[in-house]
Amino acid sequence: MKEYAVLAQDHVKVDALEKVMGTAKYAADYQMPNMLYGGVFRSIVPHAYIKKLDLEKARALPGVACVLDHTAIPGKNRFGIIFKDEPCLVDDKVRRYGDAIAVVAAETQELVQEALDLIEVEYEELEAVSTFERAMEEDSPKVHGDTNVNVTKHLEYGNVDEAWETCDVIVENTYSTHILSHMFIEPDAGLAYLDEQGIMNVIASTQNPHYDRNEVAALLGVPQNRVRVKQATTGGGFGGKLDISVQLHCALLALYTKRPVKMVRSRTESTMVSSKRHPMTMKCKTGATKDGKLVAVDCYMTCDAGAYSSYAPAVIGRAPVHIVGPYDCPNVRCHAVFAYTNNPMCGAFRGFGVPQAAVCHEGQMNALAKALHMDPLEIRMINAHHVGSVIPTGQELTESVGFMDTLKQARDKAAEVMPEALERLKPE
Amino acid sequence: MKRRGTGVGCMFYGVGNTGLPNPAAAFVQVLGDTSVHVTVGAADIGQGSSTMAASVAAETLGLNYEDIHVVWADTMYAPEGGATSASRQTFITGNAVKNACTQALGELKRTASEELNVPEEDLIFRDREIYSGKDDSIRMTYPALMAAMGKKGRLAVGAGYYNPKTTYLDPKDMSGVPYELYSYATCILEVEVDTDTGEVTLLKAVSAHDVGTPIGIKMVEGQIEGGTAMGTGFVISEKIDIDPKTLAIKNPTLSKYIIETSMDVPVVYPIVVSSEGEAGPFGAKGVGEPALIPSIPATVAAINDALGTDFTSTPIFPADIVKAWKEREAAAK
Amino acid sequence: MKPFDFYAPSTVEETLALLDQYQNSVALIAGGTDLTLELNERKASPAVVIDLKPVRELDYIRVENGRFRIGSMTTHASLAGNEMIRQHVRLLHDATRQVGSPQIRNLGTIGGNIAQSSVAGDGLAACVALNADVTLRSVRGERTMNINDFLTGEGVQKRNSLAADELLTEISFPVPDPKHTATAFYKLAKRKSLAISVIAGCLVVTVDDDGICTAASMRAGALGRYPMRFEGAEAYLVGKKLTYNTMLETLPMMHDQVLEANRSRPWSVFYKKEGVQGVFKKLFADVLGQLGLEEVQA
Amino acid sequence: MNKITVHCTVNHKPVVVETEPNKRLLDLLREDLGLTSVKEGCSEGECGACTVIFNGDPVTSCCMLAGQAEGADIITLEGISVDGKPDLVQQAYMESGAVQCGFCIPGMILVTEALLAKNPNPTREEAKQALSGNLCRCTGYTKIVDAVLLAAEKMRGEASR
Repeated sequence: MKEYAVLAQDHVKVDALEKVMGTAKYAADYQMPNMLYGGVFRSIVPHAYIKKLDLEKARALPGVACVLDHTAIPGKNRFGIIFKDEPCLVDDKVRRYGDAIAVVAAETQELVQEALDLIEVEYEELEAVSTFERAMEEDSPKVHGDTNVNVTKHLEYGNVDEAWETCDVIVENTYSTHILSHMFIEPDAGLAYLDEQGIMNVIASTQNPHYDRNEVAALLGVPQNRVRVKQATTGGGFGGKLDISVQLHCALLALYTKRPVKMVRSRTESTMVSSKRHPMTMKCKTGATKDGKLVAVDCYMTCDAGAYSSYAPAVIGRAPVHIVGPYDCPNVRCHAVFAYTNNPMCGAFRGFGVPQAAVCHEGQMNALAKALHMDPLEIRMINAHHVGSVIPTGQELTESVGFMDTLKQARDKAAEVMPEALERLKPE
Repeated sequence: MKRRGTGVGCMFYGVGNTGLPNPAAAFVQVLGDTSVHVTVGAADIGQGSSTMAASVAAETLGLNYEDIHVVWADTMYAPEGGATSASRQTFITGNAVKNACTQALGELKRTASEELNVPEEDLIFRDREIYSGKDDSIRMTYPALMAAMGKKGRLAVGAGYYNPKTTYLDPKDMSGVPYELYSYATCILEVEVDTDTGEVTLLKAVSAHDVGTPIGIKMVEGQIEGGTAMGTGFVISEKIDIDPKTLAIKNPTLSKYIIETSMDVPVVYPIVVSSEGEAGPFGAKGVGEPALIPSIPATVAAINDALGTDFTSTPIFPADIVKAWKEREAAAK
Repeated sequence: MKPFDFYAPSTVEETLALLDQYQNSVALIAGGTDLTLELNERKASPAVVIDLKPVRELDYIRVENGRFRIGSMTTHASLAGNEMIRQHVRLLHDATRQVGSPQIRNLGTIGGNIAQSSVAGDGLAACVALNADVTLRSVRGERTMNINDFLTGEGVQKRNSLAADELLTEISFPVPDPKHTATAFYKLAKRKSLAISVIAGCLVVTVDDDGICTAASMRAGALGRYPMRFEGAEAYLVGKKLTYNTMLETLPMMHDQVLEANRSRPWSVFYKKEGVQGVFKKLFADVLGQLGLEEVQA
Repeated sequence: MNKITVHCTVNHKPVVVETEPNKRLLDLLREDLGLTSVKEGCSEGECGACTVIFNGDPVTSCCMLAGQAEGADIITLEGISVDGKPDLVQQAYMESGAVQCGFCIPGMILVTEALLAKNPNPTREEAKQALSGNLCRCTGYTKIVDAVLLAAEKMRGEASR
């Protein structure tokens, strides 16, 4: 590594001082004069038409500034990072437990709760689609439009079907990973207000302020330069604060009340409606020569993506590219199908499908090592990416491929700090 | 009975969005007193993108880290930063900052060249000084340079952006260039499994990460340590439970969704590996997500090694372990 | 949080008078680690909340006439940090030092834990295994009863004997004879701190000079509404020379009993019935080591 | 509902505040007193972000009612710094790279202060124990434990001077 004047050493992070002093302002810490509190009335059924929605009792409660449903939205009522398939407030049907149906702004948080308790709704319940398998059946209810297929991808490289003949060993396994939550320690929060120039200001806990700005502008039907989104100090995200949380609801309430509106989600609400990690099933067949050289990988990948797309198209685009792992393999196929269901929405979560893919490709490497009586580190070294490797999209890697060094340095460090553990890896 | 096991987990990770444009931009101005404003769109969620921006700006401009003030993630002032996702901000916003600083350096170099009588290409900007790479006795301080800039009515400003060199992927077979660069990692992890209760104790984890050039060593280590905690928890304790009727999340609280405490995490030995490349700013790559990934398969493998099982699904909870061990014992008989 | 009036009396007398006055509409804060959350989630809406923290006379740990006497407002942290408890009642020491978190242990009290009578109360399970007595007071007078009877009583909250006007003031049990009695606790949980017990294993055994078991108390919290008693296993051990192998012979009984009691919970019964054996193996090894009878790795 | 008047010491200054009893100590500190370093992460005493030092001991302020502050000595992160500058513990957190998103940091620092007041020379294991009621999702705790040990070292250095 080159000698740097500033890099590759340790400086106190630019935000460390305000964070250790307790002065860093997270979204919930903002207070403004004349500020209202906001809250969301949410569905407690997973799939239903709304037959009746009665907001009048809530509106009549003293101290309630406004109660709004989808009819109040001046602009677009569909958002989403890739596909615009999620409503700000439900207008056609409920697609998951926790869908936002109405929003309330009131003088105190306690009043918000009381107003929410006064909202009455009648549902016409539909069969809820709760598994990938059911989603793919012809007679299943459709969560969006006329198919439950959210996205499919197909990666094809080399000639997988012909490659099996040249393999000395083939391992075949089905891997599945589960649905997880980011559990950032700061629950989602934000506030919105119209400034003296009539610009809608949103201060929020977010990973994605420019995207937020564009969605707020679309919701309100105003130019993007009439909306300002400022990221508050954000208490972790891990992908869970890439989607819209309170930004749209706060802005809508601020628009109608002409007062600042703050929303702070409870832990429960935050976890309930923010995105989750995609659970995946990967049926994978991997072949190698007796020397441990990978010859072919064929994987069929399915996923229940939940009620809305969120980052599913990004996850399904990334996972197949990474399905072999950091190894050379001349023949690869990966077919992936993600489906809509009425389950919690899955989205971006640290790794975008690569953690799931890694459970599969590393499981297969270990299975090969076992079948060939090889050290799991050795089989990885034999196949490791290097400058000049070609990945299954046909891209040649031309620089900065430090994989072998990670293998060697990890092995050497393990020899130093956990020699018995390292010894255990050797084949019997 | 307590049994120990070791697992290996490796990964590679394409930095930035997959086969899609995902640019980010930065603005920079070196002020008259040599302090600097850098403005980026990138949201800093604690991972350190703003610190990264300050570091890259200081390195590029030849100033000190302390000279840089970063404004971030305010759409009123900051240009598009794209999402803080896909481990992309060090690579993409980092390059944007570097490009913006390089633009600002244009006038700085012209002025220094005039003042020192040294060709622009021979000038070195480092540690608040400007000197000739051929004869380092020919030098001037940054304040002197800024004073000269002021006299000549020149401003050191720059706007830069960067979009990774990728292609759209072919819808037929996904061929193309999905990412401009890749990060790599290897984790070796040891666990102790109690076959009677299914409890898993995470002992030690060595996790080596190729980050190209580390922007800050402790920042990279912090990602690896935190990622290892999240990755091991992925396998042994975390899971969203869904009510089969309402499809509501049954455990949305921190008492019921089990993330690791200070008593649960393994001892982590982070290793910062560097590699040579031109794509990232000074060769830097992302580590945010790579930090998480290898410990997941490593934990699965370590449990399998301890028990002689073949778990292929996550999570692996104590009940699964006890069940698998009983089956294994029954089969052995 | 729904509105309520707040009182913070500083003596037992004042507290009892308030309880007498407000009866069913009162909620007592013995630590707040449960009640405050219930109030905040609007799950509880008492008209009156009484904070017991200022009632200092209920915060004590002392030994009198061969019995430990523990005031109900003694925190988990005080119990865990008490040297006499650590030396003589490892069970209670180990149970209280693993409750929740350091912060929760600084707030939560043993009296609160017992009065709450929650399924996974570790302090409660330990006191049950110790066969403790509890003292309840009201303006009507004072009564002391065995904790088992306390738990099966039909009081105001249906979960124990406490009447609407009563205050749990003391927990007491005999000081175990260190030469002949050993106690042990094992918390099986989903993580190593901030954890709710999946199984809270409690064991008290007494042996004579020849190592013959003269008494055994085998309990486990979180396996049923109240800490489960393994009576068959206890009876099996009494009269036998205490060895690891003898103790292991009780495991099938425990397995069957947990299976029987948890049949209605098919998703958890497998782990509970297997886990309880793992937990008790550790407890057996622990007490045998303490008594100097046998060194076992479990 | 009758209002209550709470008399206590907050960050070394006497405070008298009239408030509603149906409020948590957390709300009293954040809303009535504007001490927003006290964070709400879980509302159930689980994450430790709302930790304050209460009569010398760390407690989770979401588990206490406002009225329980009567007569108490309470320290929040705002009461730690010295003349607006970070104290040794805060400096140690900055230097150790212990701060990522920062949401858990107020609780972590207060627990560290309480620990070091009682045990100026903790082992790594004791530091982990002390922090075991504070959840952090970013750091994996390593650098936070490093910070505790560094702070202890700094404080011992200062004491021996």
